[in-house]
Amino acid sequence: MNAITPHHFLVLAFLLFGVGFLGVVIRRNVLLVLMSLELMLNGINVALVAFSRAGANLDGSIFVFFIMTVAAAEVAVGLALLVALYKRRKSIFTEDMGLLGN
Amino acid sequence: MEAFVTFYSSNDWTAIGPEIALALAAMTILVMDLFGKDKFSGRTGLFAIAFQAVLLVAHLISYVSENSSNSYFSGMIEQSLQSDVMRSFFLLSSLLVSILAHRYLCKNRLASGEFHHLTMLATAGLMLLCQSSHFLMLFVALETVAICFYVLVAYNRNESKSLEAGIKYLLFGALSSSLLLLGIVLLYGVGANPEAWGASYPGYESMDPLAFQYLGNLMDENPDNLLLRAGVVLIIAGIAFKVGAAPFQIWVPDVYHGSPMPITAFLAVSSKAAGFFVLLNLVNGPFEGMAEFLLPLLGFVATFTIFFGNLAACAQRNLKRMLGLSGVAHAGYLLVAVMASMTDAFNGNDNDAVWVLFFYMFVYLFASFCVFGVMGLADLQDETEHEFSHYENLAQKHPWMGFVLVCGIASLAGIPPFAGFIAKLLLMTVAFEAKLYLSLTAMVIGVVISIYYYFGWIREVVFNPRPSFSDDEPVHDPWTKLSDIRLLKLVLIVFAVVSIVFGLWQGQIGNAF
Amino acid sequence: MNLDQILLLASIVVPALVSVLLFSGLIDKDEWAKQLAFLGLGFPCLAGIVLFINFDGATDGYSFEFLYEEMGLQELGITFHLGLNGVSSPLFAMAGIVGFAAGLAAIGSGAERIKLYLALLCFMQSGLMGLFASVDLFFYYLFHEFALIPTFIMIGLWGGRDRRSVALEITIYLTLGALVSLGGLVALNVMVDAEKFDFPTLSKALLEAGLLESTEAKIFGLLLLGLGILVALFPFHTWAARGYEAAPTSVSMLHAGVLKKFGLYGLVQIAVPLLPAGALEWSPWLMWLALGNVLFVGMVTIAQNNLKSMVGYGSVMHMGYCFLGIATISSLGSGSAVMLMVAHGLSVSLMFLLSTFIYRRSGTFEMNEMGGLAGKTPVLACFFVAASLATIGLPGFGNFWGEFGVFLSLGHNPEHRFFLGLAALGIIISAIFGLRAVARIFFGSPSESLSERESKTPIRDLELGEILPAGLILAALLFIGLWPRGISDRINTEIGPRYERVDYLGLSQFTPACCLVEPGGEDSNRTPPDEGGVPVVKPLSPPTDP
Amino acid sequence: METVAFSVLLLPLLSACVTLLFLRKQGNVAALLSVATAGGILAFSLFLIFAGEGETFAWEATWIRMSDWELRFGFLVDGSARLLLFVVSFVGFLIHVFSLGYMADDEAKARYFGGLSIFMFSMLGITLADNLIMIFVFWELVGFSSYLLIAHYYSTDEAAQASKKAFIVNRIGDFGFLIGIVLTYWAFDTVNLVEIENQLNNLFAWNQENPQSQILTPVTTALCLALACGFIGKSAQFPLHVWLPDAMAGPTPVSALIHAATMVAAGIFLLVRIEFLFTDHALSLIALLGAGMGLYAGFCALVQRDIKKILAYSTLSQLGYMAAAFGLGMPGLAMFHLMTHAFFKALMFLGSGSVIHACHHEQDIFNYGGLRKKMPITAYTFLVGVLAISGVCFLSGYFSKDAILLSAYNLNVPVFVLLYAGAILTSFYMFRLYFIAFEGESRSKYAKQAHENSSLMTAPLVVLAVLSVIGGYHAIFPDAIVGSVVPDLTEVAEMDNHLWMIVLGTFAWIVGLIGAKNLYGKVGNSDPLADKAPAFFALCRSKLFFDDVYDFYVRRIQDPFARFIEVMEMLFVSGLMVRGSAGVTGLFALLGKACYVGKIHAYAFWFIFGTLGFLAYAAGLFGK
Amino acid sequence: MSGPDLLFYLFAALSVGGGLLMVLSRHPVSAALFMIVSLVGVASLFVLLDAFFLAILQVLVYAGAVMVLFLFIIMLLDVGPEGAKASRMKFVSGVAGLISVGLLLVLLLDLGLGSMESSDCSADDCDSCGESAAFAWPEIRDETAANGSSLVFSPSVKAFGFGLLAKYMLPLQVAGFLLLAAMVGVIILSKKSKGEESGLNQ
Repeated sequence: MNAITPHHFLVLAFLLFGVGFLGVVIRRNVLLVLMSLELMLNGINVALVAFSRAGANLDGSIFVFFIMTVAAAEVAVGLALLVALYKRRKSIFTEDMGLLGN
Repeated sequence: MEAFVTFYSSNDWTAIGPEIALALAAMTILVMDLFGKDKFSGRTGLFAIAFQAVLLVAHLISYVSENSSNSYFSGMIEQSLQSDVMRSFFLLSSLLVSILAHRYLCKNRLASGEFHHLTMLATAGLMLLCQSSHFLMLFVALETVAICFYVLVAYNRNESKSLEAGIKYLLFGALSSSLLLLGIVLLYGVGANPEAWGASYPGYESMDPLAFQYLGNLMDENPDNLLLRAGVVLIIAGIAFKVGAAPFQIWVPDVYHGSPMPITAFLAVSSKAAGFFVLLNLVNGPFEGMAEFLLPLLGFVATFTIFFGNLAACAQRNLKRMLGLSGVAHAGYLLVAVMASMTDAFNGNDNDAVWVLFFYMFVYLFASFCVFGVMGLADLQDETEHEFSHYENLAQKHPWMGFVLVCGIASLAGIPPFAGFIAKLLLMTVAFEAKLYLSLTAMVIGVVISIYYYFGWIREVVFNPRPSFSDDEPVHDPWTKLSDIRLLKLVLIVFAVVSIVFGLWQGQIGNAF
Repeated sequence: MNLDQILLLASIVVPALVSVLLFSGLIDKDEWAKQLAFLGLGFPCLAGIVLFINFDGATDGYSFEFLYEEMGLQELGITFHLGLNGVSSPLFAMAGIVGFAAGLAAIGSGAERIKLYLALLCFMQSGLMGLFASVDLFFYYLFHEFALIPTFIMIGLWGGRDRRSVALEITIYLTLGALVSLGGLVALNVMVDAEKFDFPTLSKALLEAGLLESTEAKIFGLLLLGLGILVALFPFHTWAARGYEAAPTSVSMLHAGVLKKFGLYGLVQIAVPLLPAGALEWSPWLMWLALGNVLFVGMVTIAQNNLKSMVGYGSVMHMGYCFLGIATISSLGSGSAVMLMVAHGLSVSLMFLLSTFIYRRSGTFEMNEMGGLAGKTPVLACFFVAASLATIGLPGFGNFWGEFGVFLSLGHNPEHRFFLGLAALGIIISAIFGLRAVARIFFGSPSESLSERESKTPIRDLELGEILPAGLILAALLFIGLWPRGISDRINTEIGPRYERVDYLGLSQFTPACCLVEPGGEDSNRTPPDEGGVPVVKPLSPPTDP
Repeated sequence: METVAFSVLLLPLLSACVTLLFLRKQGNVAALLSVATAGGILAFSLFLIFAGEGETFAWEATWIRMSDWELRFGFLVDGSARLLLFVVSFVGFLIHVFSLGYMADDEAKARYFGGLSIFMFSMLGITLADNLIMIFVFWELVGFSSYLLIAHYYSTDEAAQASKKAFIVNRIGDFGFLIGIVLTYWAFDTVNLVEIENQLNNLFAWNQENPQSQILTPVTTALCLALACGFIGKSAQFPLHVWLPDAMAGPTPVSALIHAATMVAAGIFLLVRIEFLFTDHALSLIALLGAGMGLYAGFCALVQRDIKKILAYSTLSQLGYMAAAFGLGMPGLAMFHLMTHAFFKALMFLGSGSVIHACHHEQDIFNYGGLRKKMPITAYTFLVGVLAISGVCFLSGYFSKDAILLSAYNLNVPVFVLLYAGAILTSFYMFRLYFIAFEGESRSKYAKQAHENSSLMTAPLVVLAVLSVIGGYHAIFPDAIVGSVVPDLTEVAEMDNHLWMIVLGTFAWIVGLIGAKNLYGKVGNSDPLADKAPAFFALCRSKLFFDDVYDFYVRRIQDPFARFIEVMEMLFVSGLMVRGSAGVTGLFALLGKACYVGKIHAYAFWFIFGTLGFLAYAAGLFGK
Repeated sequence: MSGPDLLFYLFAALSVGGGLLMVLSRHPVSAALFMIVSLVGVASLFVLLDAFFLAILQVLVYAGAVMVLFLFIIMLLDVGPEGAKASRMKFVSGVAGLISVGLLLVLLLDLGLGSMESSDCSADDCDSCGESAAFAWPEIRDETAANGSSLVFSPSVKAFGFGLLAKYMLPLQVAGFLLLAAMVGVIILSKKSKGEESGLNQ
């Protein structure tokens, strides 16, 4: 693997991050917004691992570990919130979350 | 493996005694709830209040003795006098949050144990956050705080508004933390292998690429590396979300609006203060080499924040939103102090700007809790909709509460003889010495604009109410049951008095500047 | 700590204590509250007069100094430092007198919630006394704010028409001015890195290491803008008339009479002597704006029908003279400005007081609906005629000396003579509106509204309780008018040494008119002629720096 | 010496204070007190006049000291001051006595006499002052006291308006005076008259000694004209004369004292005091002004019906004579005429006062008639006054007036022509007044039942009549009084064609007498001149539209302009500047509020744009 | 182009494509499945980078636990596809989102590659400018070692363990508390309590 440089991984990471961001921006289903956030984190993970590999340094990989933990926790809380809200509103679409505003 | 003994050796758990104590107490509370009969009795709350009070006193005693800067846990955290001050700050504010929350929870019949559990965990996280000198530690602590806050904001789950606020806070929190994370990762990438990214640092192999110190040196070496710059601005963006600085301030009013009153106060005081302290640490630590690159950016952000917050607050009728926006404006003022601390006028160990920042944050804490405390006493049909009209003539109905509220507002507005004035004066002085004339102008104009809404509120509280023409049905008076608040009333009055005394006489504290 | 220092300190502390007592609600009877307020407001008056008399006219610098270091913020050089000098002691006494008169008016007025009213008044009074008594610039500003905030509250609570909006507007406007001037003070503090933040230290530091002229100009500009807003300099004057029209009497008296002098006091005491180069930079602008005060606002005043707003606009107009005097950048101008400040403070507060008395009798402020009041109330008529003539600047009242000094100082610099010509028109303008008011209110035949009002309740002349405050102020005015030395000597002791540099700079701008020389040369201050026989220009005395 | 001066000055002030403070209710006591004061003043000032043995005496004490401007409170009693002092105290005393009778049944006696005392105080102040600023101070004070006294009958709108007008018009004059003083101070570095004179003399001496290096004098025509503005305002010269006729709304003795004898003459006194400052241009200008005034006022007086107004206009014309005399460089003549004029004009005013008093405040001369039989003393003394003013030979008026005419004839012919025409007019309208008022038969019931007044009022008339007969022989006065005017008089006496002038003068008053006799010998209730020459009558009636012009200015220009300025302020300063900025702020506030739509997507866009901005900054798209 | 390169491109395409489809697919279930695809792609990229342990974690935690949780919630709430309502707004926001995200990517790439250019041109041998194949991945030794304050990269799980328990002890504990907080939060948010009756009836 000598034609592939960290830059390729960086570009790939940016692409994943961007795609996730796109999802956050355009999807109106909160579930999918959460998934897109996960996708962004995955992009970051890719970059992190690539860097740690390129720098022969383990800290990055360990960081990935923590990121996964945090992501899982966030998702759990988010889904719980979502369910609680769904019980009241019977909807998980963002345009229905307009109680707070102005 | 002997290679790791160095790491073990620096794990000194006593260094983070208060945090550990908080965590253990948090779990104790859970256990109490587990075996308690009635979940809604305030036992846990009282326990939490008492414990935190004791802890605060103990910590105050402890840190006044030693103030040397030293790092533990193989560079994860680094303690200094400043971080100790911040720790006491967080302890104090969480104590107050617990006091406010006690009445709130009893009134709304919400489970009290978990609330205090999460509050204390969040506080512990904040305390670690402000000591962390390693990006991994910073990230983990930040996320701990964030997760606790997600839950706390949505804590009043009988209210859809509260839940919605929780969702919003969670989504944007996650978004901003992923931005922060991307920034960290970029820094890590350059740090782990500088040559690959156009940077250079001799002997980088033996350095921890996530430690503040190494990254600081790296940036000093090559301040105009594009990837480093990208990482730095992304990290700043992530923190700007925490402190509610434009253009990432947009979530503030909604979340403040929906969340329970004590948590609004907690967000307004602790989370913002934490963000500012982290920012301060970063721009004076790792990002020091990039000061002249960051200053214009921060200047723009500060100006934009001040104007946006004040102007948007002028048009608000809902007091919680208005306070949120005024908090945004205050974030702008504090950013000016942060900028001042970066300039050449203030490099060195005894950084006056930093102490001015601390003074301002403490004053802000006192004033905010005066205001939020009194607001929390009002019982409206809808907890979240505080209108100006609800405060009509409060000064005549309950002179003491009116006094406290006016003191708080005036201190926020920075009117002498209240402490807020001194804080703003110091801020102006510092900004002058740092030659930040543009931001200073913005600040002055912002303060003048802010007088509009603050004074409008005071007018409602103090001046005669306008004649109410709807006399067919009696308007609901939210100030009827203020009987069962002995302790709270006392605390609030003490705060009001404190914010007056600081305005008139700073004594030794003043000499710190 | 001798008696005088105690008096000085007490004149600030006593009203504050009284106001705290009244706030705390320990006093339940209104009568006691009134007597307490009488004490709390009478004491500063007494102290002011005593200190004014005790003030040694020979020594320059500060007397009765009182210093407390441990306020905190020593890093910024801020200390609690009281004292009086030649400029501040007349103003201090004036503040005491006007405050006492305002207090008497308030006690006499049947305002509801009188206790709170008196408490706020006492608070304001302590701020006013402190403002003129403080040597430290920070406390000079802080006391000003102490006096300012009760103003807002009292306007908001006891004000007249649309008091809520007026209170809001005046609050925002004045806060802007206060903040800008605070910025100027902070700039001064930062730029001149003196170890203390009071007048003597600053001036010493500036003498040793002066600032760049551009810096001086910037700081002076800030101070001028901020203080100008607070004194209602021409484009920023609109708050004044509205505020005074809406405010209750005592507040208008204290604010227009005393509190407004804060800005001019700052200019005379701080800005001009400390930053003469900057002042020189700005003096043309200031001249024009002050001219706007005199002429523009003067014309507006002529057009007024409401007595109170006429008085308000008139006070704004006369501020223009003070500004002109200051703008001449000369000791004569500034000294006369101080004199005018004292006299104007007395006369304008007297005008407000009397307009309220008139209101109590005629039930309106509209001058068209009054008329022929003199027949019913001769004493009131006498007072009002005296007050308005004092405002017009009739000799025998203090205002005359101030205005005349200002005109005199304007005549010195040939470039200022243009302004002299225009500004002197003001004496005609003020005569027009002053005498019009007298004629409309008191002369002529009684208006039908007045007579039908009298048919209900007989209109009585001033009672003793009303004559007392008015007479007090009038006596002070007459004292200044008949024996101006009593004040001018005290002013000289401070203005003389403090303005050496200023005069030097100001004189160096032009060659004064040549003054002729007797060959006998019997008077000494002129040098004898040289052989060429060209008349000797009066030499510019260069400042004698220590 | 200065104690005497002080007591002269402070005595009236004291009595005024006492009156206004304590005697407001007891009018009679106040009256007596004030008359006694006048007597005291007379005594003291006579002492002051004669004790000085003729040479000037000055005394000073510092009054105010502001940086290096020092004003000293000082007295300067020289010849002209003595003259005026004599006139003021003497005539003032007589008029006080007269007032006792005239104001006997006035309810506001105290105010009246208090005002008189204040007036005496300030008038004496002008007389004794030794520097310009002091003169200015008392100058304003006489204006104030005249304001008070004109407004004595304040309940009548006429009085209210007249008092206001008098004060304001005087203020206009003082405006110039003030500027003149300031310029003088900076030109000479002092305002003391003596010092200024010394400086000027030194200067001229210097210029004569070495003509090669001339020093140009700091005195300019502008300077002395500015100072002369004070004179123009105070002694009601063109164009500020409009206030004097209206000022007749006050009580008649006040008109006699203030608006005929003393205050208006103070303007002339001022000119005489600063005479050394004047340049030739200024002098000739003043001469022309005065002469023109003499003629113009005559025409105006020709058609008046109000007896006091007629006298007022004649006062104007006589003041014009004095101004002309001064302008001809004969200040002594001016002072001399001032004195004689004070006598006969006071006499006539008091006479008119007694007539008015007798006729229940009826002032229209066409409602009088035949008063000579009813009140002979008044009539004859009045006749003496008429003869004197119209310059009948060997009466007081003859000497002063013909001296002026003669000098004008020799020095400046156009001035002479104007003055001579004025003289003819003077005798004409004076005799007109006399014939209409005192001859013929009574034309109103008041006039029918009129009767002679008490001796309190007639005694001053007699005294003044005697004086206006013999007052012209300056030899009879002690040199201490008229010493200052003698040089000019002798100079005139040495001029030629006296005889010619006697003829002309006699011709003048005889023409006037005959014209008045056969025009007004027997009149009805209407002015025969109106039927004979209506156009001329209307023209004179209109007083050349001066009042209309002023009225037009006030109504149509000043007030609308003031209102316009007020609107400008409403619109721009308080509207556009204050409200405008507030409005803009509010607009932005609404804008900021509108950002909070509450939609997650909209908020997400804030995040993405923020990130874009930050990254763009990092990429250096914003410069750097 | 050798095999690993091909693999890289394959897996990259897999992950990005999966992500894109997830973002664009209308039905949540299919979106979740696409998400799993992209996650697996990422995992295999980890394998390419010799981070075997992380790859395992990725598959277990993400593809396993998290996505199953997602799917479970989707089933629980049986959310259908996003309705076509507010389609215009959706379209506008979609376009705006595309544009802005495109800009974001352009900026990020510009920053990343810009740094690369500066790197090559800052290097001494300018012949290597342009072609970035000059990068040599450091060879890895299968042993756990620490170099100074930094840990040496190694694919072995042992290194992870040491790193976590030695150097990152404190963060590990904190993460534990983080999970505790999350758990408590989830419970408090979703369990029925007596307090809820008061809230439900509105």
